[in-house]
Amino acid sequence: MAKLAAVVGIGQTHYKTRRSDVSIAGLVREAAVNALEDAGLGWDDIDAVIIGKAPDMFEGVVMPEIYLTDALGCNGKPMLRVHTAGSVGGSTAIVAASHVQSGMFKRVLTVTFEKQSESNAMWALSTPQPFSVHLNAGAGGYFAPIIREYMRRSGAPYDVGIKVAVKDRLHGARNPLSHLQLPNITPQEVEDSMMLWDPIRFLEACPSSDGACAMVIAAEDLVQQSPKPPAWIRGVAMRSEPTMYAGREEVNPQAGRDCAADVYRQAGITDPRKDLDCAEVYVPFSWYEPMWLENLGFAPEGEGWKLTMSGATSLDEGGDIPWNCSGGVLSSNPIGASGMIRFAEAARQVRGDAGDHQVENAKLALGHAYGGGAQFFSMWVVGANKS
Amino acid sequence: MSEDTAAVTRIETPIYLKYNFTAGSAPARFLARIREGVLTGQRCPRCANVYIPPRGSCPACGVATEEEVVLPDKGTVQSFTVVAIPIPNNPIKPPFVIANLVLDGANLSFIHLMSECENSEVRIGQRVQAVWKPSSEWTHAMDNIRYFKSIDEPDVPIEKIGKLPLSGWEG
Amino acid sequence: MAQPEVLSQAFELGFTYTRSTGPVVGKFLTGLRDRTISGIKASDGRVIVPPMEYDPQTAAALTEFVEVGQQGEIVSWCWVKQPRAAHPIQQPFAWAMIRLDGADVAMIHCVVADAEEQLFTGARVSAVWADETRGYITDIRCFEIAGGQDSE
Amino acid sequence: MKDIAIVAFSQSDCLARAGAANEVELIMPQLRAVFSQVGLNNAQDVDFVCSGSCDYLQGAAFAFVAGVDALGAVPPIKESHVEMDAAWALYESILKIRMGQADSALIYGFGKSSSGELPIVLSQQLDPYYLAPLWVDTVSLAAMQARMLLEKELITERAMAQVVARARMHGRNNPHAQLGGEVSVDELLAAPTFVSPLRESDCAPVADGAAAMIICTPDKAREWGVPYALISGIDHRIETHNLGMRDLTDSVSTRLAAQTAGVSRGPVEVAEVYAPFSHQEIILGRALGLGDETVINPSGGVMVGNLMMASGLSRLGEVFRRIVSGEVSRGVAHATSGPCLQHNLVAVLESA
Repeated sequence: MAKLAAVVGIGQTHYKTRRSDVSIAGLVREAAVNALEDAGLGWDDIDAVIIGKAPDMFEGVVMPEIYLTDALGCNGKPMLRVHTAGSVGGSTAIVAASHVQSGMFKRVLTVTFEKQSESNAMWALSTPQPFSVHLNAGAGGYFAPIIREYMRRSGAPYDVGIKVAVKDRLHGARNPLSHLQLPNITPQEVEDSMMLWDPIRFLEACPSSDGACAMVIAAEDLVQQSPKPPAWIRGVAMRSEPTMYAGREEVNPQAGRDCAADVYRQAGITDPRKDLDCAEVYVPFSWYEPMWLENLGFAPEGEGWKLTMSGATSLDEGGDIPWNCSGGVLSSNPIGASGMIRFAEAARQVRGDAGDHQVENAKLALGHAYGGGAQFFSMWVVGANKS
Repeated sequence: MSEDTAAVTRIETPIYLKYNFTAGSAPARFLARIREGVLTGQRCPRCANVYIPPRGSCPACGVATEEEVVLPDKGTVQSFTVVAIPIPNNPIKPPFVIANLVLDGANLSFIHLMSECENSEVRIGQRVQAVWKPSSEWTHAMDNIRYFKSIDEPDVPIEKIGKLPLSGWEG
Repeated sequence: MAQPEVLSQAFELGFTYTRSTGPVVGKFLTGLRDRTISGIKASDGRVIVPPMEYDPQTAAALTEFVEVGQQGEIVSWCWVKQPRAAHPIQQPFAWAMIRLDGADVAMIHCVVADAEEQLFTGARVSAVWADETRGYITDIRCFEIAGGQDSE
Repeated sequence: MKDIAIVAFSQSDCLARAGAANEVELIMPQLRAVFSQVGLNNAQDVDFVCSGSCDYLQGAAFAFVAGVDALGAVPPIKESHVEMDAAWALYESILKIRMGQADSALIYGFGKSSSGELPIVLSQQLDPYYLAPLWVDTVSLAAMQARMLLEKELITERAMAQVVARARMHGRNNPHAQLGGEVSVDELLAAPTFVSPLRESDCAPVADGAAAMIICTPDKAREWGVPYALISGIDHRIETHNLGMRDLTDSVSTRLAAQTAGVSRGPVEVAEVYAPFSHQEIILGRALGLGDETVINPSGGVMVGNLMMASGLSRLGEVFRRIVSGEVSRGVAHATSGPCLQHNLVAVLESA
């Protein structure tokens, strides 16, 4: 059986368009130092470091753990680099947790980052290779048709995405680390923003950010050594399926449903909307909130948008199941770190340490990440209590 | 020596690497035929689904696809988006339609351009046909099809998209 | 089933990167632009050139800069008979680990010499500056064997 | 701590150029081979899958995503990926088994290095401010390491050539080897240097290909009714990136990992070490504490074919094969990453 483990320290950087004041090492270091300070620990207390980020081409540093060894105090320690596309922040947290849950390590540091502003490699996601169709329309070009199909199936009104875009930016305005600070955003403003990939408008899409996120994960017997309340890891799950295959359900991917079922089973969750106090879910395009509400079992199929429109996912509207209180990916998106920010923000909630975006008395929270063509999923459930 | 006296805070480090790309065996067979204007999919020996362009395996079953199936250049819109932003290194001017299209006899869509249609009239289930470049310009590339255009055939019901026979819709 | 023809095509994977340096790397590069070379003191007092941001032994952030000499000694080297297209020098040259005067840790750079025979471990070399220095590691165009010739 | 059993391994031939084979086509034959060794159908029959690859080898982002198409991942599977040699994918898989979330795992690694100029591609692993902009290639870094050893009289050029000659000799019995055959030390030494003091023969030939392995709990291995070898210890350590601050004549991280993995707790009959340069095999032999009783690289090692991103996993595979065949009962496998042996993994394998 898995050994009990908990998050005892969390560190993040400010998320910004461009962190021009630090090197790549300086950026990851900042998050790592913040996590160690939060955990009341020093470099010598760490047994291993697990880092994650999206493709190396974003920074043009091949296998960057090689160069980042010294910034992360790793000389003489084990170091592992995870890469599972957009879900990598989540998978990295899960791999880090497995170091402790396996009983092989007592305390690990995990860091994810992206310093995307350094490159023009945004489009490295689909570099033009010979013999391929050069139809590089970016991530939005891939996901827009899937969103359109969701709208058709569910009959959702056109403004559901607008509602989410406003809600997450209002949440983000409560979070001083958030990249976008838009406390006065209005639905009209979102609706009037440029249509990028119909039906995705500019303000319905995530920004591109620099930033890093780190956590310290400790074994049960060492949790007390850190001063702040722990976030106990109550379940971890990952699922993958191919990008494309005949008959693939792209709107409501089976990999997501299976992954959620697995993590809920471990955490003893039977009704996610009721049992969880809040969720940090990877929503890079606003319409993915209603889609994931269904995929993750918070609403019946075809009715996720009703939950969104009712205000159930809004902190400002006093919703019963707030989603993305930190502002989510729609407010900050350092790609390689985005998944881990979801996991860390879920942990902040159950530690009662989420500042102005704290959900009152949160005891159980979901962290979620996805990547590739919505084909790689990683999730964890963290709690204020061990069980 | 530079006259600049401000501290150095950023440097330009371009990274250009040369590679030689070799197409995989399954894609190479597909590309060799499209050079002659023929669209060939590959059928999974296990689930019988037909994939185009083929990538060497049935992703669902994880087995090699070998049997080749010549497909018509007619198909159906599975979904689409109207792209309003210019794409770097892409000569196509916005707004343009890119669609997930599935050819008759195939079971998986691919992304391609749509044109010769009103962007506002593009719809799921719409029937389309390839508009090819002049044969003198054909190479080993899907780009031999310049785009797909709308054709005058009744729309395909949602549940039939991706499941049509080679003979097409009501064909 | 017929064997397919092998379809190959050259392509270039290229991106520009604008790297922000942060204070430590930036200070070193600023020094290069001004034709000085600086190192940084490690936790154990050793001087590291180019300066590392963080100490490999203690993980401490390093801050104490020390200017070092522009001449030094070869600690190890290799001779590249056939330079690769990406290399900074396109005639036979050496890569070397060079311990600059006042430094304790060797840095890696290239050494230009007429022949392999001119190089040996322990040889004294001096920095040759680029005509225009802009704040890059390549502001040091190369090193060359010290003495004999004018080494600026 | 749960014991880990290796039950299957396969690797492709080491090809200088795999030609018309994409990622999926490189991987699939190896997956078929390991599945058939155990009697499994596809990735649905194991609890976890983890792979290792590097986008920059073939110059395409998300190379590993295509790999998923070889698995039969419908319904969805538990799967992960490291941008490292697959030996580290094995390490991640072991954690999964030890934490109780899996009883079995499929691991694979693949790479098509022939697409690019590997030593230059790898130069971009180096410090992005001080070293990568100089384009210092990895062969040159290794050459400076070799010179240090030679000048400190820790090795001789003859000893390096002996490593190569022995590897080629062993390679004759390795059906996947790219190089193999009888070559005398004097012949090797007669050749001119390439990047002095290294000769071309001191450098591993670059190969395209893939390798795959299946591991599980011993209970599961017995249930499957297949022979297995046990991983009795495994550890990996990284060192500072600053080559000037490392003792390049030693491999401190290998020493550390060997100690934790328990290499010295019994006789080492064979050792498969990932030494891309001849002198590094000598460094590693010493760091692992190997003596005359150990046969080093009976497969020929990477000197007869270096499957980037899979060679580390293959080292474990080679020891596994020798244990289940009854040839030996205890051996050591090693994997490396980074310039001049910066990051090292050591595993001890024993007969069940």
